[in-house]
Amino acid sequence: MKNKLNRILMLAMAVSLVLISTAGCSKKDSSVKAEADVIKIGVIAELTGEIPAVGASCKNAAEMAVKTLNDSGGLEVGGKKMKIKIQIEDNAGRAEQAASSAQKLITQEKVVAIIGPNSSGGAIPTSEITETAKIPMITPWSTNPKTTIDTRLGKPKRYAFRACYLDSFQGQVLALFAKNTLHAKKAAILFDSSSEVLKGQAEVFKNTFEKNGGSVSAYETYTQGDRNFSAQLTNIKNSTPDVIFLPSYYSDVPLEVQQAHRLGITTPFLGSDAWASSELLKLCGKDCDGYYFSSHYSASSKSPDTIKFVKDYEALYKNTPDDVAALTFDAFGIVFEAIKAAGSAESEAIRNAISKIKGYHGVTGNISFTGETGDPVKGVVILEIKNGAFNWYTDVNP
Amino acid sequence: MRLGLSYLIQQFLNILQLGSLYALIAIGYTMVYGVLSLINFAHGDVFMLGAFIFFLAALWLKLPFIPALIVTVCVTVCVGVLIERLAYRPLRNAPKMSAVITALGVGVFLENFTLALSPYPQHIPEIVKNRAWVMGQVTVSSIQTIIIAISVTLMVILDFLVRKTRFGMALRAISWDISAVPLMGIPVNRIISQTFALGAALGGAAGVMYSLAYPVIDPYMGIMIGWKAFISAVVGGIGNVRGAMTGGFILGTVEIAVTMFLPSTYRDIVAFTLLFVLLIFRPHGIFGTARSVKL
Amino acid sequence: MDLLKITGLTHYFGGLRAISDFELTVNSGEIYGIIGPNGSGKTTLFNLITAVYRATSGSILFKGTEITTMSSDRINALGIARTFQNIRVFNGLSVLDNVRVAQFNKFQYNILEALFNLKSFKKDEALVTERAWELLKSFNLDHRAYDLAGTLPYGLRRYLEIVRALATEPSLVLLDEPAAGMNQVEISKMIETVKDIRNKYGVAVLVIEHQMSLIMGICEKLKVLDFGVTIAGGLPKDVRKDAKVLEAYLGSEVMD
Amino acid sequence: MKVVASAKKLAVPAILLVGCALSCSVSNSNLVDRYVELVVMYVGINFILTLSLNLVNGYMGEFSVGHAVFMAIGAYTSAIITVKVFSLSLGPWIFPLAVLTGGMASALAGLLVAIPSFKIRGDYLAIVTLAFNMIVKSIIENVDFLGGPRGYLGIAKLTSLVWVFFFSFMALWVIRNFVYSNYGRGVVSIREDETAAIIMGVDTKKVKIMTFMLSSFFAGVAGALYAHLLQFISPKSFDILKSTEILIMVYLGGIGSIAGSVLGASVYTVLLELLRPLGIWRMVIMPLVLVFLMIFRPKGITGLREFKWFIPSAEKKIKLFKHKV
Repeated sequence: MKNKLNRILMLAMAVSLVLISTAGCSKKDSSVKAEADVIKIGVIAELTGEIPAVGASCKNAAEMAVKTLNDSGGLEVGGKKMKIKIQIEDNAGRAEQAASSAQKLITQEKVVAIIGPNSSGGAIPTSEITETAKIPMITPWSTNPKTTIDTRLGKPKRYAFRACYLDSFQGQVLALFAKNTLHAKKAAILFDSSSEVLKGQAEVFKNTFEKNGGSVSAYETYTQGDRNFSAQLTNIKNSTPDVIFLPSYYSDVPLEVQQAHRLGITTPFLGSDAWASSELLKLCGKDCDGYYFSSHYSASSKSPDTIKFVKDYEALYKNTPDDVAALTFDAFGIVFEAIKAAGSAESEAIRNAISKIKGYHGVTGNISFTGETGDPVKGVVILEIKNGAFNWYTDVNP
Repeated sequence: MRLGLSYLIQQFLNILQLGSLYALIAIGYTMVYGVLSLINFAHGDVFMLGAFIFFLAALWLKLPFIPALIVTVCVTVCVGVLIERLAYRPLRNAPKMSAVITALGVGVFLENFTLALSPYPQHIPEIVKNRAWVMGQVTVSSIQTIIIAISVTLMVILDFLVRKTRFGMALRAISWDISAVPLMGIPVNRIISQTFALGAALGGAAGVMYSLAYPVIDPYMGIMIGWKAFISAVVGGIGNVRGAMTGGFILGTVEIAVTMFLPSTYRDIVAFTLLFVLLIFRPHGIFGTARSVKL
Repeated sequence: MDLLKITGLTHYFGGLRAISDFELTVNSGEIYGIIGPNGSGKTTLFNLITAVYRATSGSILFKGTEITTMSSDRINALGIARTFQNIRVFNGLSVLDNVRVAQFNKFQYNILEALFNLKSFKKDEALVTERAWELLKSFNLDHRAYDLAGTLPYGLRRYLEIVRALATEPSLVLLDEPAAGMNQVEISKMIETVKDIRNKYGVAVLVIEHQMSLIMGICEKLKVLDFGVTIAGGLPKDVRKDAKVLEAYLGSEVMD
Repeated sequence: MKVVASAKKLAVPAILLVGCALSCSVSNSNLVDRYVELVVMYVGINFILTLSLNLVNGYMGEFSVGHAVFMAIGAYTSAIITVKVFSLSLGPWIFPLAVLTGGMASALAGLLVAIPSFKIRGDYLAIVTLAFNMIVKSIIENVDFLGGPRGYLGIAKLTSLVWVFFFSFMALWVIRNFVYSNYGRGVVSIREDETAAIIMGVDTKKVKIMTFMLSSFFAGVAGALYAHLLQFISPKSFDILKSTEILIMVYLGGIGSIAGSVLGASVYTVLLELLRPLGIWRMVIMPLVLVFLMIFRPKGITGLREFKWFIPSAEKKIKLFKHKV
C-alpha cells in the first residue's frame, strides 16, 4: 500500500516537472525559429472571473487590431515588413494569475510588449513583473493612479503605461459638470464599495463637488454581486437630491435605475466611464434616457478613425464596441506607432518610443505622453443617452 | 434620515421581496441536506441556469410569462436530477465532504460553461408589464406583487407536500435515518431524485422571479446569492424546511434593516457579525436541535 | 477516606426524573456493582459522574473534592475513567494510539517542544509509549497494536476500552456493561479481568451489569436501581433475597 | 546503529540546508525559467495553505470554509511591517521576522474561530468561518489605512524561492511533529468521538485552540509570502473564491495526509497553468477534472495514506489514519 503511494507521488512529481519543462522548452524553440519576421505581443485579459465582459471586449479588439494590421501587409520595421502575432492569456480576474500570465508571456513566449490586464488588481502585479523584465506594458483600462507609479520610490514606473485617463481627472470633470451644467446643489452618491475604481470615483466626485459649494445628501454603497438596491434607493429618495451620481458597472446600472423608477425616484442620474458599454442600451432600455455619463470615447464620434473602427468591429462581432475595446485598440495602435518610430522591435526601443508619442490620433481621441509618466494626456467625453443611443454631448480636455 | 411610516412600509415590502427569494433558494439547500447531509453548492448555479433558460424561452421561443416559467422549471428539474445522477450518486457511500467538493466543482463548471457561451451579461426583455401603484409615499409595483405572491404560494404548497403527503413522510424518514429506510419499503433513490427535482424546481422558479425583479443576468449571479441562501438555511436550522423559509426572511430583514439605520458600507460587517453572534447563542440555528447522543 | 461519595443526587430529563435522591459511597480498592432493569437510570448515573450531564441537584465528592460542576477532562485528571455501553474507541486511531491519547494528562511537554521535536518531547513520548505497550501486553492486545481500532473484533474492542481507561491512571474505573453480549466463557474471562484491575492496579471499580453471574462473582457491594430510585443495597447475598428486588426483576430476568 | 541514529538526527537540518542552497543557486542562475520558478513558488505557497487547512478539515474533521481570511491577516500584517514600520533598506533582513509576525497575528485571529468551535460544530461552524471571512474582508475594504478596496501598495519583492522552500519545509516538519504528537492524536480523537475524547482526559479545548492557531499561523505565513511575491494585495485576493480554492486543493489531494496536501497543491496549481492554451475553456475543463477525480478517487489522490518519509521513524509501523466518514 505504502509503496504504491510512494510510486504515485514520485510519478506525479516527475510527470509535472517534465510537463512544465517540456512546455517551456518547446515554446522557446518555436519562438526562436519564428523570431525573424514576426513580432510577438502578449495580451492579458479577464476572460473568466468577475468581469468577463471586459476580457471579451479586450480580446475581440486585440484580435481585430492585429488582423487589420497583418491584412495590410504588416508593420514596417527598419525597411522590412513584419507580421504581428498575439498571445492571449486569461487571468481569471485574479492577481496571482495575472502575474503568472505575465511571467509566462515574457519568459516563454518572448513577447516584446504586453497589453493588459484591464483591472487594477491584475495590472499592478503585472507592472511589477514587466518593470523587472524591462518589457513595456500598456493597460487599456486600469485607471488606478498606482498602476503607473512605483509607490515605494514615489517615482513613475519606467515600463508601465496606460491608454486611458486617470480617475481623479474624470471625477473632477463630472463634479464640475453636475455643478455647472446640471445646476445641482445637492447630490446623492450610490457606488460599489468593493471596487477600487468606483470607490475612487465616488470620493473624488464628493470632494470636488463639496469644494465647489455643493452638498452631498446621501453617500450609499453596495457590494459586488448585489442586485437589490431598494434600501439604499429609499434612503436616497428621502434625502431629495438634485442629481444622483452613480459610479456603477453597466451591468448594475439598469437594475439601479429601474428599481429607482419603481420607487418613484425621478431625479436624474449621472454616470462615469463604468457605464460605457453598448450593452447598457440593451439592458437599460428606455429607463436610462436623458442621463449623462463620462466616457473614454464616443462610438458616435465624427472622427474618421472612430467611424472605421466602429464599422469594422460591428462587422466582425455584431456588437457596438465598448470603451474597453476602443482603448485596447488604441493600446495596440500606440505600440505599432512606437515600433514604427523606433524602427526596431526591441522592448527598450519600444518603451522609449512610446514615451515620446505626441498627438497620436486614436479611436479614443488624441493621445500624448509627456515622457515623464506612463499616464497619457487625453480628454474626457461626456455622452448623453437619447432614444436608445449614446450621443456625443461635449469634450472636456485637460 | 426620516423614519416615517410610509418609509417603513416601503422597506417592509423590500424585505418581503428579497426575503422570499432567499427563502425559495434556501429550501432547495435544506431539502437536499435533509436527505443526503450534502451541502449542494451547485444549487446557486441551478438558480442561475433558471434565469438563463427563462431568458432563452422569452427571447427565442417568445413565450409569455406563465409558459416560460413552466418551461424553465421543467428544464431546471431535468438539470437537477441529472446532476444528482451523474455527480452525486456515485459518491453516495464516499466521505461526505468529497460529495460537497464535487458539488463545488459542478457549480464552477455550470458557471464557466455558461460564461464560455455568453461572456456578456444578458438583459431579460420586459415580459410582464410593470405597473407601479402609488399610495401616498409608498410605491408598490406589479412585479413585486407577483414575486411575493408566487413565492408564498410555492412555499405553502411545499410545506403541505412535506407535512401531509406520502412523499413528505418518506422524505422525513430518510432524513431521520437513511440506512433504516429501505427496510421499510421506501424507494430511497426515487425519493432522493424527487427531492433534487423539487429543489431544482424551486431554484429555477426563484431564478425566473429574480430575473423579473433584476433583469440583468450573468453567469456568476448564483455564487453570492447561493452563499446567502445557504446562510439562510443554516440560520433557520439546516434540514428544516420551515427554518429555511424563516432564515430567508431573517437574512432579508437584517440586510435591509442595516442599510436603513447605518451607512451601507457597514452592511456586510454588521450582518455577518449578527450571524456570528446568533450562532454562538443558538449553535444549531433557530429551529435546529442538537441530535442527542446516547452513551 | 471515602473515594467517591454521592449524596442526594437528582437529575431530570425534561419533566422525567431519571435519578432521584441517590446516595453512594465507594471506598478505595472496592468493587461496587449497580444493577437494575433497563431504563432504571444506571447509565445516567455514570454520565452524571463524568459530567456528560449536569446534575439537577445533589453533590458528588471524589477524594474529598466537589466534582459536580467540573469538566469531564478535569474529572478524568482527578482519577475517574470509564467505558461505554456501546463501545466508543477511536476507530480511526491505531490500538496503540488509543492507549497513548488517553495519557493526555500525563504529558509534561508543552506545545513548542512538540512542534520542534525537542528532547523533552521525545523522552515523554518514549515513556508514554512504553507504558502503553505494558498495558497492551498485560491485556494481550499487543499483537494488534498497530492495527486501527475500528478493525478489531467486538470482544477485543471491549478490552481496548478497559486498557484505555486504565491508561489514564485512575483510582476509580466505571465499567458500563462490560460483559454485554458475551457468552459464559467470555464472561468468566471478564470476571478475571475486573478482579485484575483491582488487584494488580489497585483501582476501585464501579460496574453496571445485567449479567448476574458477573455481578455476583465480583462485587463486594451492590445497589439496585428501579426508575431512578434506589430500592435496595448492601452485600450481594442480602440483595439477592430482597423482596423488592425480586419484584422489580420478576419476568424480566432471573437472578442467578 | 549509532551512525544511523546520528545520521537521522542530522537529516532534517541537512535537507533544509541543501534545499536552501539549491533553491538559492537556482534562482540566482538562469538555469530555470522565471515562469517555472514562479509556478513552483505558487505550489509552495499553496502547499502551506493546503496543509494548514488540512489540519482543521482533515485531521480534526471540521469544515472551515474561510481559510483565506487568515491568509489576509498574515499578508496585511507583514506588509505593514516591511512597508511602514521598517525602512526599505532593512527590508530583506526584516523579512523572515515580518513573515513570522504575520503568522502570529493570524494565529491570534485563529482564536476567534477556535473559541466558538467549543460549542458550534459541523456546518454551523462552517458558517462561522464563512462569516468571519466576509467580516474581515469587509473591514479591510472600509479601512483607508489598509488601502481599502484599492489594495495595499508599495510592498517590496522579498519572497524568493529560498524563503518559499524554507517556510514550506518548516510547515511540513512542524505540522508533521504536531500530528504525530499526543496533540495530534488528540485532534484525531476529537474527529472520531469528541465526547469520548473529553471523558478520557483529552483537553479538547486546548487541542482545538492549538489546532486552529497552528493552522491559521501557517495560513498567515503563506499570506505573507503571497503579499511579498505579488507586491500587491487587495481584499479581493482573499475572498470566498480563494477560500474555496484552498478547500478544493485539500480534498483533491486527500484529507488527513501530508502527502495529500503536497499532491493536491501541486496538481491543482500546475494543472491550472498547463491548461492555459485552452483559453476560456480552461475554467470549464478544470472543474470537470475535479469532479471526475472525486468520482473515481472519492478520498482524494492519496486516499488517506501517507508518504513514508513524512512519518517519524518511531511511528512507521502504525497503520494509517483512516476516516470514519
